[in-house]
Amino acid sequence: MNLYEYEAKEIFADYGITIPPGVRITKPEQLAAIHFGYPLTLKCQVLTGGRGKAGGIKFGKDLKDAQALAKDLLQLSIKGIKTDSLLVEPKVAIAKELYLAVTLDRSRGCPIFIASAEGGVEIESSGKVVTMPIPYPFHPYVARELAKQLGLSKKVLNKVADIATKLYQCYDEMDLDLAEINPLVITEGDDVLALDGKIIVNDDSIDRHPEFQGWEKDHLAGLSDREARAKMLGLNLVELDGNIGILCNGAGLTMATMDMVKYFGGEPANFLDVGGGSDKDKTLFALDIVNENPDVKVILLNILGGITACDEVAGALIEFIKQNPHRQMVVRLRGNNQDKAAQMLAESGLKLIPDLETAVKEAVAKSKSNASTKEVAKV
Amino acid sequence: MNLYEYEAKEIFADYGITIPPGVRITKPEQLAAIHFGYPLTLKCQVLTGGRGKAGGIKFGKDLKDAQALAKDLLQLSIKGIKTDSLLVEPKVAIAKELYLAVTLDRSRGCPIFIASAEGGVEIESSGKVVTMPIPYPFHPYVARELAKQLGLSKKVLNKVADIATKLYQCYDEMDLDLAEINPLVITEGDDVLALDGKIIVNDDSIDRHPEFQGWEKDHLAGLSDREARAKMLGLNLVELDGNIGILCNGAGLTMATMDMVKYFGGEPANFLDVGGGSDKDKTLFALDIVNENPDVKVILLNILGGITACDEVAGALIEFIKQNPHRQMVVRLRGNNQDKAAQMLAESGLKLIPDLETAVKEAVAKSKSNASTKEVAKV
Amino acid sequence: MILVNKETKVIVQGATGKMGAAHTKRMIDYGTKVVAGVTPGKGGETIHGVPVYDTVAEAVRATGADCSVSFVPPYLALDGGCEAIEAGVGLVCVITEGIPPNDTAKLVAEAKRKGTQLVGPNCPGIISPGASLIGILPGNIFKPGKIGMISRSGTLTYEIALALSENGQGQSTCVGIGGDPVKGMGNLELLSMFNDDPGTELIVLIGEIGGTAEEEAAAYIKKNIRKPVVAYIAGQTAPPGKRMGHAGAVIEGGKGTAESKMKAFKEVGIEVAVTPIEVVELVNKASKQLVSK
Amino acid sequence: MILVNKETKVIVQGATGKMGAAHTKRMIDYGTKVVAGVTPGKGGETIHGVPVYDTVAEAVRATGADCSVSFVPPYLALDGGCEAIEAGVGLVCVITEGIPPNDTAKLVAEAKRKGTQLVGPNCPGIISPGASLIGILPGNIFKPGKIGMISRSGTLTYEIALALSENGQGQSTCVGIGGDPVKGMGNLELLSMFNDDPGTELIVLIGEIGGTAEEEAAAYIKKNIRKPVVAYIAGQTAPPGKRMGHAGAVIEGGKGTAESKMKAFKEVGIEVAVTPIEVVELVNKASKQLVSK
Repeated sequence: MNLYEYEAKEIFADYGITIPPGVRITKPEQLAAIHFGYPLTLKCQVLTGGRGKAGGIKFGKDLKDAQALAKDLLQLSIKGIKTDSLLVEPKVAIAKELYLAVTLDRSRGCPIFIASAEGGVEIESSGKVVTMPIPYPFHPYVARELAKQLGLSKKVLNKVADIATKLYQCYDEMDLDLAEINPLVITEGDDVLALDGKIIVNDDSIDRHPEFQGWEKDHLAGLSDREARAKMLGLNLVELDGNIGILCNGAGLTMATMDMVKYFGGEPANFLDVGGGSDKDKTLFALDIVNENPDVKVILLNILGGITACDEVAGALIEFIKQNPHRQMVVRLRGNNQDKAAQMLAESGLKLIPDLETAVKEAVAKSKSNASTKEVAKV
Repeated sequence: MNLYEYEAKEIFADYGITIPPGVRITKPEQLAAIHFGYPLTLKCQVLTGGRGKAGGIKFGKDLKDAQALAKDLLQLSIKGIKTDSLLVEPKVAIAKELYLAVTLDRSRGCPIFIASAEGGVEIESSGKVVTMPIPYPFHPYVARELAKQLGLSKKVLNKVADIATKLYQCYDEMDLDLAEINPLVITEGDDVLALDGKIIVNDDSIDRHPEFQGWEKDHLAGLSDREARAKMLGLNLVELDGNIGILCNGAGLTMATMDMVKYFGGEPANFLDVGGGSDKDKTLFALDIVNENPDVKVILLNILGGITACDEVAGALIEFIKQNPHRQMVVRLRGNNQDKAAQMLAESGLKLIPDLETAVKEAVAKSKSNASTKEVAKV
Repeated sequence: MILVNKETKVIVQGATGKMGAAHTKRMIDYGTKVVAGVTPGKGGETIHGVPVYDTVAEAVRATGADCSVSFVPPYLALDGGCEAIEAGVGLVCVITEGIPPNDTAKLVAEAKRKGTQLVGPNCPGIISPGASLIGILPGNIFKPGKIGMISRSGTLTYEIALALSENGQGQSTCVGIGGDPVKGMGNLELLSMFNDDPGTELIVLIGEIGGTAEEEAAAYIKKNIRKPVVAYIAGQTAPPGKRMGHAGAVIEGGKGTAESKMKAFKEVGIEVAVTPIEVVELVNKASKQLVSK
Repeated sequence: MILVNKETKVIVQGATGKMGAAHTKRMIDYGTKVVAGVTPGKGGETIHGVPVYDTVAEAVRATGADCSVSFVPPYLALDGGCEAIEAGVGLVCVITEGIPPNDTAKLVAEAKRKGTQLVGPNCPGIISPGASLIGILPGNIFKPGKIGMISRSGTLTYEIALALSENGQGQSTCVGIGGDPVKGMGNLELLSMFNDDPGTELIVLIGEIGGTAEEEAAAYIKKNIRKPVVAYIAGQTAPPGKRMGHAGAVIEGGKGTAESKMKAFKEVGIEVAVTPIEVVELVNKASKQLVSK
C-alpha cells in the first residue's frame, strides 16, 4: 500500500525524523490561513512517481500566485491518477541533497540501506549509490558506517546516521516494503530534514497494524476498478490489453498459462490466481470479475487440482454458466475428482479439456473467431 | 528503584497484562465512591516485602468495616516504612496461584524467567521453581516452553505464556531489574490475572526513561535520610551500626577497608565510595554526610590515588577540617602527588599515613579511646 | 534424493488447524513418518493418530524428530520457526503464505545462525517421491526417478512433474522453495545438493519473474554444476511493476524480467523451455545424451 | 601474559571525550600501541597524535587494530560494543560504568555469537606490565612478573598490586573483569588462560560479595587449574540487600556472602587472605613452595 507524501511525513515525524512544517489543503482558499511566508512550495499529493517532471510541484511567490497555482494543481492528473490534495510547505534553503531509503534486499535476504550523496529522481541510475545490509538485531553503528560511506563528516554525519537509524526503526516497526527520503536535505545551517517522503506498507502486514485499518480503499491508485475490487476481496487481478480472460490456481501456473496463450498467438486479458483452497463463492466472484471486462472474448479456466477438488470448481462453473449462458469458455480441469467434474460439466453443456496445450490452443482459436461473445459456447 | 504495587500494576496493564480493577485511596472516606461490591480487598502500598505477614492486607465485608480497616491500615508501618496509600480491589475467586518473574541471571549473563506453579511469599524456598534463560533476540516460544514446564495445559498454558511474553517485553523496554507477579492468579473461569505486582527499575537506566523522571525522590523507602540524600547526589552511602566513618575511592577498596576495620577490632559506621575522578565539592559533601552521623567517633579516609590526584583530595580535606576542627580523622593517602598532599595536610595539622594497615589500626584505636568527638585530632 | 527420505521424522506445527490437519493426513497416507503435531494448548490430543504437543521442544524430546513442517498462521510463523530452529530440528519447511517479509528476514537470520536448513515460506514443500512428502504437494502426481526439481511455484511444479511422470521421467526430490522475495534455501544451495546427490542425474529449475535468483543460478551452474539443467521461467507476459500473485513475482525498476533470466541461462548453455510442456522434451533430449555418454 | 602484549594494536572508542582523551595519553605514555581513536563526527582529527576515525570499521581497515577499549557513554555502549565486535577486533574492553544491565546482556550475547573476547564493562581494564596497558589502571603500580591477577574491583586491585610489586612480586597480566552483575569474560575463562600461559606461575583472584562467580571459580579451580591460587574476597562486613557501590556487589536472598565464597575456596584447598595485605604473605608462601618443588 503506497502512502501519500503527507502521510509518510507524519509517520517520519512520529519517529523523530525532522520534516519541514506543512499543511495539507484541498481548496486554494485555505492558503490564506497559512503563514509560512513566501515563496511557498505547493506539492500535488498523488500516489505515483514522476510528480516533479509532470509539473506537480510549484512555488507560489505570494498569496495570489499561490492560489492560482493551487487551483491548477488540484485539477492535475499525473500518469492518469488524480491529485488528492496539496501539501503546502515553506521553501527550504538547500545546501545539499541526499537519497536515503530502507528496503528489502532479495538476494541477501535482509533489509538494506540504500543511499546516495546525490539526491534526485533517478537514483537507480546514479553511480554513487551506497548499499548496506542491516543485520538482525540492528544496532545504530550500521547507520554511522552508511553515513561515512556517503562521504559525510562532522555533525552532518551524526545527524544523517541518526535519521537512518530512525528510518530503519520505522521500516521495521511499521512493516514497510519501502521507507524512502528523497531528497534528504542538508540546509545551509547544517540541519538535516526529509523534504520528500515515500512509504510503501507491506500488504501482508496491514492486518497487524491497527493504525492502517481501513486505509486500503483510499490507497488503490494505479489499479483499475476491477483490480481494486478484486484486491479488496483478497484476489490478485492484473489486467492487460488482450481478449482472453484467464483464471488459474497458483501464481506460477497462471503466469505460465498467460505465457502459453501468447506463445500460441493469443493475447491474455488478465492475470488472475484464484488460489489453492478457494471456495465456490470466491471462484464465482473471480469468474464474474473477468467476465465484466468488455474486451474479453473467451475465458480460459485452468485448474490443476492437486489438492483443489475439480468437482468443487465445476460447481462454481455450472452456476456461472447458468447466469452467463452466452459466455465463450474453455475449461481445463485436471487432478482430484476430475472424472466427476467432467460428468457434471457435460450435463451443463461444457466440455472439459484435460490437456493444457490443447486447451490453450482452443482458447486462442476462439479469441480469433468471428463468433460474438454472446454465442453459446456449447459443444 | 522499587515501585509501589499500584504503579507496577499500571505498567503491567499498559503491556496488556490483565490486572483486577483497582482504586488507590489515601482516606477511608474515599471508599464510599468505590462500587466493586463486597468483600473488598484493602492493601497497604508500601515499599517493602512481608506486607501480608505484617497485617497489611485486609478484607472489608461492608463499607463500614472497610472504612474502619482502611483507617488502621493507613497508619500502619511495615518494617519501619510508612504506608503511602491503600490499593482497593474486589476480592478475586482464586482457583490456583502461580509465581512469575523476569530478572537478570548473573551466572548465565542473560535475563531469565523464574516461575513456580505454587505462588506464595517464599518462592526461593519452593522446590518447584522453574527457570528459563531468555535468549536475545527474544521470541514468544520461550514463554510457552516455560508455561509447559510449569505443568500448565490447554487455554491456561497459552494465557500464561502470553502474560510471560508481555512481562518480558515490559522488563526489557522499561529496563527493569525485576518484573514480578506474585501471585499470578488463575480464576475459577480460567482467566489469568496479576493479583500482585512488583517492579524494580534499574537505577542506571532511569535517565533514559522520561516516564520515570522525578520518581526517585518518592521511592527512597528503606534508606536513612543521609543515605537518601547521598543517593540523590549520586553517592552510594550504606550506613551500619559502628562508629568509624569510612570514605574511600572504589567500591572494592571501600569494602576491603571496612573489612579491615572489623578485622582489627573496630566497627565501621558506613560504606561510602567517593568514586574515581570525584571533584572537591563531591568529596566535601561526602565528608559532611559522614560527619553528620552522630555515632561516628572517627573518620577514616582511604584514598589510593591511582588516577585520582592526592593533592586534590587534600584540598577538600583541608577545607573540611577548617569547618570541623574538632573532628577526629585518620587520613591514608597514597599514589599520585602523594608528597604534595602530605605537605598540604601537614600545614593544616593533619598527618598523612601512607600504609593502609597502620591507618586502619589507628582509626580503630581512636574509635575506642575516651577522647570525645570534639577533641582536636592533631598530632 | 536430498533433504528428506524414508527415515525423516516430521513434526507438523499447526497440525490441529484446518489446513494442518488435512495435510497431516495426506502426509501420513503418503508414507511420511509424521511423529508429532504441535499446537500450543492442544498438548495431549491426537490428530489422525499422531500425538499433539504444546511445544516443539517437547515434541522433539519425545520423538527425536529432525524435521518440522509449519502451517502456523502468518503473524505467528516467525515465532514458530524460531521455536523449531531452537528445538534443534535440522530442517524447517514453512508452508505458510503471507508472512510479513521482515519477519521472514529475521527467521532467515536465525536459521543461518544455527545452521538450520530452512525451506520456504510460501512454498508447497518437499517431496522425495515414494519416500517422504513434506507439505502440501499432491503425492500422486510425482513418481520416483532421477530428476531433481527446484521451483518457486506450486501448481506449476505439479503441472511439470505430472508431465514428466507421465513421460516416464520420475523425480529424485522436488523442492518448492517458495514464491516470496525473501526465503530460506535458494537455487544455489539446492543445485549444490542435487549435484552431490548420486540419485539425481538431471536438474529442472523452475523460475519466475522478480529478483535475480535465476541469473545468479545461471552463473553458479556454469561454475559448479556438472549435471544437465533444464530451466523454465514463468511470467514472460507479465507487465512491469505489478505483483503477479507471489509476493516475489514482480518486475521492479526493469529488473527481474523473464527475458533477462532466459538469456542468462542460454548464455551459459542451459536449455530453456518456452512452455511447461517443452520441459519434458528438453528433459528427454538431455536424458538421451546422458545415456549415450 | 594473556590477552594483551607489546604487539596489541588498540583503538580507543570515545577517545575525544574527557576521560577517553586523558587515558589515551596515559596508555600511549605507558607504551601501549594506540593506533586509532574513534568518535563519530570527529573523523580526521587527532588526539595526542593518534588519528581519530568516525567508525570502528574504518579505523580497523586503516590500522589493522585487534583490540578496542571503550569509554563510550553508558547508553551508547551497547551500540559501540557491537560496532567493535562487528568490525572484527578480537578483544573488546569496556571501561564504561553505569551501562543498563540488559544492554550488557545483549552485548554479551553478540560477543559470544561472534567469538569476541569481551572484558568488562565497569572495569579498570587490562595490563600486561611493561608491555601493554588497556584502560585506566595506573601503570606505575604494576611490575612485570609471574603473577596473574583477576579482579572485580579497581582500586582494590591497585592496592594489592602495589603491595605485591613492592614485595618483588611482579605480574604477568592483571585483568579487571568489572563490578557489574553481568559481564564479559569471567573467572573461569581467565583462570583457564592463566593456567595455559607459560609466563604465569601463580594466580591471585580478587572477588567480592554478590553472585556466585567465586563459588563457581572454586569448583573450576579444583577440577582444572594446576597453578597455585590465592584468593581475597571484599565485603565481609557488608549488610544483606544493599548495593555496595558496584552494581554487582549485593547480597540477595542470602546468596553471595563473603563467607560463602571464602568457604568455597577453603574447601578446595585455596588459600584465602583476610586482608589485602595478607595476599602478599600468601603469595610469598606459595612462591616459596613453587621454588622448592
